[in-house]
Amino acid sequence: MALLSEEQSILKDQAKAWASEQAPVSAFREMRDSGVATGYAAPTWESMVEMGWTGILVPEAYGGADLGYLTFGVVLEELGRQLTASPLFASAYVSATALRLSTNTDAQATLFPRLVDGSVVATLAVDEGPHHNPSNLTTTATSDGGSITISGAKTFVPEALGATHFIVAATFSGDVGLFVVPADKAGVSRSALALMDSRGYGDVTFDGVQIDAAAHLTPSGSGADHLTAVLDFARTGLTAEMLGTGAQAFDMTLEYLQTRKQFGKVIGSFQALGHRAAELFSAMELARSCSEAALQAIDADADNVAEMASLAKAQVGEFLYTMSNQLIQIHGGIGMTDEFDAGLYLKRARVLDPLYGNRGFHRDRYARLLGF
Amino acid sequence: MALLSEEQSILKDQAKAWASEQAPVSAFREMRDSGVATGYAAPTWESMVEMGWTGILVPEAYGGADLGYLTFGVVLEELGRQLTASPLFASAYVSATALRLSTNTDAQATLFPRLVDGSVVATLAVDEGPHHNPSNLTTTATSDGGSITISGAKTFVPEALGATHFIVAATFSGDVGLFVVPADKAGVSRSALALMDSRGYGDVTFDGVQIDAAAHLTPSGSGADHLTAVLDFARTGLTAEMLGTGAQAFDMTLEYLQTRKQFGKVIGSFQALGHRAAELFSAMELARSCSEAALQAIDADADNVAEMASLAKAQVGEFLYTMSNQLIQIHGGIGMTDEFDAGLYLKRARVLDPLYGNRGFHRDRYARLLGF
Amino acid sequence: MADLEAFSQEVGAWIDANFPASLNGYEMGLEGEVSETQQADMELWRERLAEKGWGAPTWPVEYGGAGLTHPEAKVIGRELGKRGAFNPIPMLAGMGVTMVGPTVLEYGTDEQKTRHLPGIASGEIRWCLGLSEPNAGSDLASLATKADDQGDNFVLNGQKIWTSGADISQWCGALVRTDGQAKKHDGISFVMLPMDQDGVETRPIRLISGASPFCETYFNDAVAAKSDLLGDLNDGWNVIKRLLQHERQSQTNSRRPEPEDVETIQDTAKRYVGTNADGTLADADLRHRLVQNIMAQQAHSLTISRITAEAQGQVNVSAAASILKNSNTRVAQERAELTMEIMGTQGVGWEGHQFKRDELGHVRDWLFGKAMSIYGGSYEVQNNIISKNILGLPETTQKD
Amino acid sequence: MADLEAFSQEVGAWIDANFPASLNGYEMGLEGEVSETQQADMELWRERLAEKGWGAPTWPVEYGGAGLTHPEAKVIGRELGKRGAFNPIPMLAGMGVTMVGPTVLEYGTDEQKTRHLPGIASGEIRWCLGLSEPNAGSDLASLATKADDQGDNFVLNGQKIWTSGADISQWCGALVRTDGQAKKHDGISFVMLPMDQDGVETRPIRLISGASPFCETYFNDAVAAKSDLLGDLNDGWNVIKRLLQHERQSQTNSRRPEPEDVETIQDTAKRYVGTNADGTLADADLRHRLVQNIMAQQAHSLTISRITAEAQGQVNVSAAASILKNSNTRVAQERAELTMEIMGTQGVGWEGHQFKRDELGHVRDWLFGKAMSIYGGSYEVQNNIISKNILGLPETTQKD
Repeated sequence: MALLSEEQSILKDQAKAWASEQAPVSAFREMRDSGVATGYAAPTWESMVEMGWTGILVPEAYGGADLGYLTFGVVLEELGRQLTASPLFASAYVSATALRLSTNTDAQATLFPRLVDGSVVATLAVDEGPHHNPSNLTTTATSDGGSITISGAKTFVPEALGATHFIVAATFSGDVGLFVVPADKAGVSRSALALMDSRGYGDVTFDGVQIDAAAHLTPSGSGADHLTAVLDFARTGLTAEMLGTGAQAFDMTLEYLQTRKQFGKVIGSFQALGHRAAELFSAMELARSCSEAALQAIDADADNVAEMASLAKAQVGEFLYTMSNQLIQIHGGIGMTDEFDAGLYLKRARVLDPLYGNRGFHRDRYARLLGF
Repeated sequence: MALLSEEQSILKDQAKAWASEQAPVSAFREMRDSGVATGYAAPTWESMVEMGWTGILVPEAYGGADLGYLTFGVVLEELGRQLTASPLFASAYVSATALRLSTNTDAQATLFPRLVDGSVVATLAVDEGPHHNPSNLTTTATSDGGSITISGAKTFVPEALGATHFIVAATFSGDVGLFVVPADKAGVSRSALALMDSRGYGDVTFDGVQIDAAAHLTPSGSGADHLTAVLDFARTGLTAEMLGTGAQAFDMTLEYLQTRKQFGKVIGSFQALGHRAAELFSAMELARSCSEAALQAIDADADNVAEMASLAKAQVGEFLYTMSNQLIQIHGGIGMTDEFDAGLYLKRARVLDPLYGNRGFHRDRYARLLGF
Repeated sequence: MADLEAFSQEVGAWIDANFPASLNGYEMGLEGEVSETQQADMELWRERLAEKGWGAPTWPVEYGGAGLTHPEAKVIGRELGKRGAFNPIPMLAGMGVTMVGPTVLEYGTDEQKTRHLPGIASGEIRWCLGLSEPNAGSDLASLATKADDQGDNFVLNGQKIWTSGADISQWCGALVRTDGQAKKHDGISFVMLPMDQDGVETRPIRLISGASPFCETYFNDAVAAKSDLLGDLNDGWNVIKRLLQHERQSQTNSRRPEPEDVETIQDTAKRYVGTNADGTLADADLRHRLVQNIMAQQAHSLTISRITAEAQGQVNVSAAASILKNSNTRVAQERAELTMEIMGTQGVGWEGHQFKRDELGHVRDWLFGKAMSIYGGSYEVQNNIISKNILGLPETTQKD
Repeated sequence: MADLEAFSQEVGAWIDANFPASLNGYEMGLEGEVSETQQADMELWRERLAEKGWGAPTWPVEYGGAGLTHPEAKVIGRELGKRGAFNPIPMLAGMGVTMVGPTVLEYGTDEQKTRHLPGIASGEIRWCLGLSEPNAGSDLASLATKADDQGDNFVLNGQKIWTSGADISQWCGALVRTDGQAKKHDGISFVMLPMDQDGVETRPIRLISGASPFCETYFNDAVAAKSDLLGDLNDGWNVIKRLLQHERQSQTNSRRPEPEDVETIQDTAKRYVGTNADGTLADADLRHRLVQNIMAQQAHSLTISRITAEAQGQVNVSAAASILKNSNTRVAQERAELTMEIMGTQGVGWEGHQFKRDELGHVRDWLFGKAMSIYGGSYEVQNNIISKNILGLPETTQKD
């Protein structure tokens, strides 16, 4: 871990204790098997609101604690370890970021407090096809002076089923805009998208939805830059969760290597497996450095957030890809059973990879950002 | 090995015995240290001519044995094992191929017998810059009716210093042509190109060289197709030599694993090294299949020679790349010394990779050939 | 060869005359609607094949086979394939035709052969195998299921896992410990027992990919007659080694060539990802990894061909089996990952109308395929075998 | 901090006053013309530094150091760097300042410290280390060089290898076996001996990359005084473990930041390979591998920063050293391979006018870099350490 402040350390301990006791992977499994429509257990979310995690990124003026992105990452990592399902990331991280980076102070004043108290659950709706491609949006926003009309279809929207508001990315008079659309507006329809990680994704259609001009989050400045920044912050936060998921997979594997016996020895004493564990551990440490440095770059308002976000998403993604496969492989037969947790981690890993751009997307983007 | 005919088996045994006794790697080292200008020892070459290897690809009508490409591959593999330096590949394989695929029967009648008796040593001159790029030649051939004028600069020409004739690839009236240019023609100049594998490469410049129109090897048909076929045959043959080089590196490594002791055990008993040897052996077997199948495709006049050539060059290249690195790594300190042979294999491996296109070139080409 | 050609024609004519028309295009093992006619015809077809002895054509006639040579047996397979027909018996017999039967032929008494083989050859008796245990995975010989000698019978207690088809099989071949004092490889026997008895309980295993043919099988005072001991007492390790060779043999032989009309992975990629103006895949990073996988697939196929040719048509699996198994695993698992990546979010669905059948199917196949590097000798065990048996390196960490 | 700032100014002023102008821009260790003035000034500069005790600034003043704190020593390095000046003493002393000296400070008697340390701190005495042997590579403790007790002296017989600078050193620290009966780690001692004696012969080793600083060193009845035994008799293994920690420490600290005006590898690639219309590298396959290497390099650098920050500025190399060494090796060796591939045939030259100096230099660096994964604990040994010491997995195959 990066050198944490005392505040961050306390929060980390709190998140670790809470997640492993109140929202462990067994709770996620229960939620999955019971088929909760929203893809998360309501009490889990209520506890998070109560603990104030929804305010980590919200300015103090709006009732938040304004603790920064590395701090939020500390929490996300612990949730990633337990596969805790909740709209915390979509609403209190991604949507709060969209508001933070907005020039629309009215929207901030209206929405920030409700994000904090949990009465608004917001989520970003950006993807439109099977591959992340935010520079080619087909959803349109058109203005007739007073109000704005949104039309288009979004897919792979996280927490779409539990959301009260969508933050919709759409083309807008030669630029791009982010628009806050209440889920209960006429013309908004959503349907569950059952992915293998059993969360509350959805397809969301906007059929000529009329919203107030005040819902436009980038009334001034470049909307495309706004969207890019929101995505980069989102990618970076996601790597903290992915790192936690991979770290837990590593810990499970290490414990198995230390206890499972074959041929009269614990299997971790076989050099080929011992070296594999060493390689995985090294990869994890290297990936962690990228994730934390990217979060710190945001907090420091650095000018290389885009590079760092792509670096982290690609490197953490590669670690999680390899780690989730080795989680199954080293556990052998037991790892193949649904009763054991390994499959849950593998499935989660493969859904988080394409979210906001997969490893290949970010390698390509990183190279472009470096000018080659 | 592929299932060999009796003839091929006998030739393999002959080549193996001759190379390991008469032209072993120690002879190559001696040649290197003595600084022979041509990059090969004359007696080595004379023995090869005597054994009839220069006629393996030459039709019987012109004094050859016409034994085919798989047969030549069998010999090249054994030479690759010992790093035997000679113009056999450049002259009796690549240049003989250029003649075989030529529609110019006069040139065949003149040159084939002299290739067989060793009085002509020919070599293909194609590359012009640091990267293999045969579809963008700058060397030009222009006809004024009776004779042809060649102008341009070639580099990375194998056996350029010992060659009596160059087979020059040049643009020619909207197409490409291959032209036989005697090395002693006015306007031809060559200089040694000292690469790290210590062979007789050269830069060759053609400064308005006048040759007879009869020197044009593709007077009819597509010259570009002719050049592509010659290159594909050359690439395929090269993989046989590369495979031999890699196979010898594997054998050296395996022997070291079986005999070198550390921590009271032979190092091959350490599972991490045992598994690495297993992976290298598997990679070698898979690469061998590609090389042999590509040679067989040529012999069978198959329509997928281009695909097979790129497959083999990429796969054998990848094996040799990994194997040559592991040769050093597994030998440890001793592998780093010039006194030991490992470095000779590593250096040879890295020069053969770019010859006629490196691994990346052939992966890209293979994908294009498969339509993606 | 002339004889084989005559035989081909004979076989072809028989199939034309006997293969029920309703089964044309039917694919065994795939889900889907089966009509009553088809069901009846399937049974009819099984009976006809069994009557010819073609369920296990190389077995002696007296045990339900047809006494044919291997080349002749191949002819039958080829002629069936040509006509879109198939042989349902190996699938109906579970582990019977491919593994149990050949081992009984080799190690069984005449009485055992007469009693067990015909039911397998006709496809009427399905067999499963009780080998692995929760604490004996790659280290099979450390198995703990005990068989106590009680006069005419052994009484079995213990748990088996990964018993494929245990819940629908009539018989089971089980590896049990008959001498707890001997060294671990020396106290093992191979017994056969009926599944329909009080002492046997099966519980299907749900995998990460969903439902599966695998079961946990519990023996609580399950009874195996001593007359169903296969091979000598405490010699079960040799029996099982042979049986596992039959397994590898059958895996090598059962490779069904890919139908030519299946979309290539590069075409799938172009469909989901798109192309540049020059026809290359729009995602260059993906393209780089894709071409490597296709090349590796080619190298694998060419290696099978080469090894077959080297052996002059006689596939000697033992030498190359480990190399090929690992190579096949690498290629297939990587290909499944690439296909998932190609499909993007369409490739990570679990259920629902938004996904095509092949998209959902691919997710399950990808997950199930993770077992390829685990079962039948894990990837690591194969590398141990290559290192030790092929390369002659000493193995400090493992007994065989 | 205020004190350090004052110290900085003091140091800066002293350097401005004392650093000879002729040495501006001179780079130690690089080949090239050295004028007579430069040579004389180099000696002058060494003397001035030695007088201040800045050759080994943290050592006690009585032993030739300046008795400074580590932060103060860092200030000196920084102030030198700012002015394009340098400290030649650590290089002149060979293994003296970085490894032998700190170990003598810890294990040596007062008499040994007085006798050996000042010559090191002044850069007048160069030290080499005789550790590895032809049959003791990664398994250093299996060394065979014998030291026989002959009254006041040990008499040494045996062969050392990879003794860097042995041919130009005045003294050597050698690991020798003083008890052939004890367990292998328990019969080893660390002795110091002068190189200029009949019993010592050195032979430079030619590497695959060409000439090298390494030697084979032969001891034929070479003499080491008993007063030059460092640490207790037969306790040499503990001495050497400490010494090797100093080695790792110095490797971590001596990382020179890359000058900013060096061309990036991606710019080199664009220069040799060209670009597409959209500015991307023309060779997409290469680009894919290049970006992975650059990312890995970034991850490595960020990990160094993170670990330094976590330790609150105190670099605790022991925990992370193995991870960082392997990661550095992977990145650097892959980068060297990629650079070679980028340069194409210009990247595989050995000598001659067709190649630029940096092209030929790169080939030698690439070859020499193959040693990175071998020396100082091979790649495999580092993975053993991570597996055992960090992850707590049992190690069946190696003693420490």
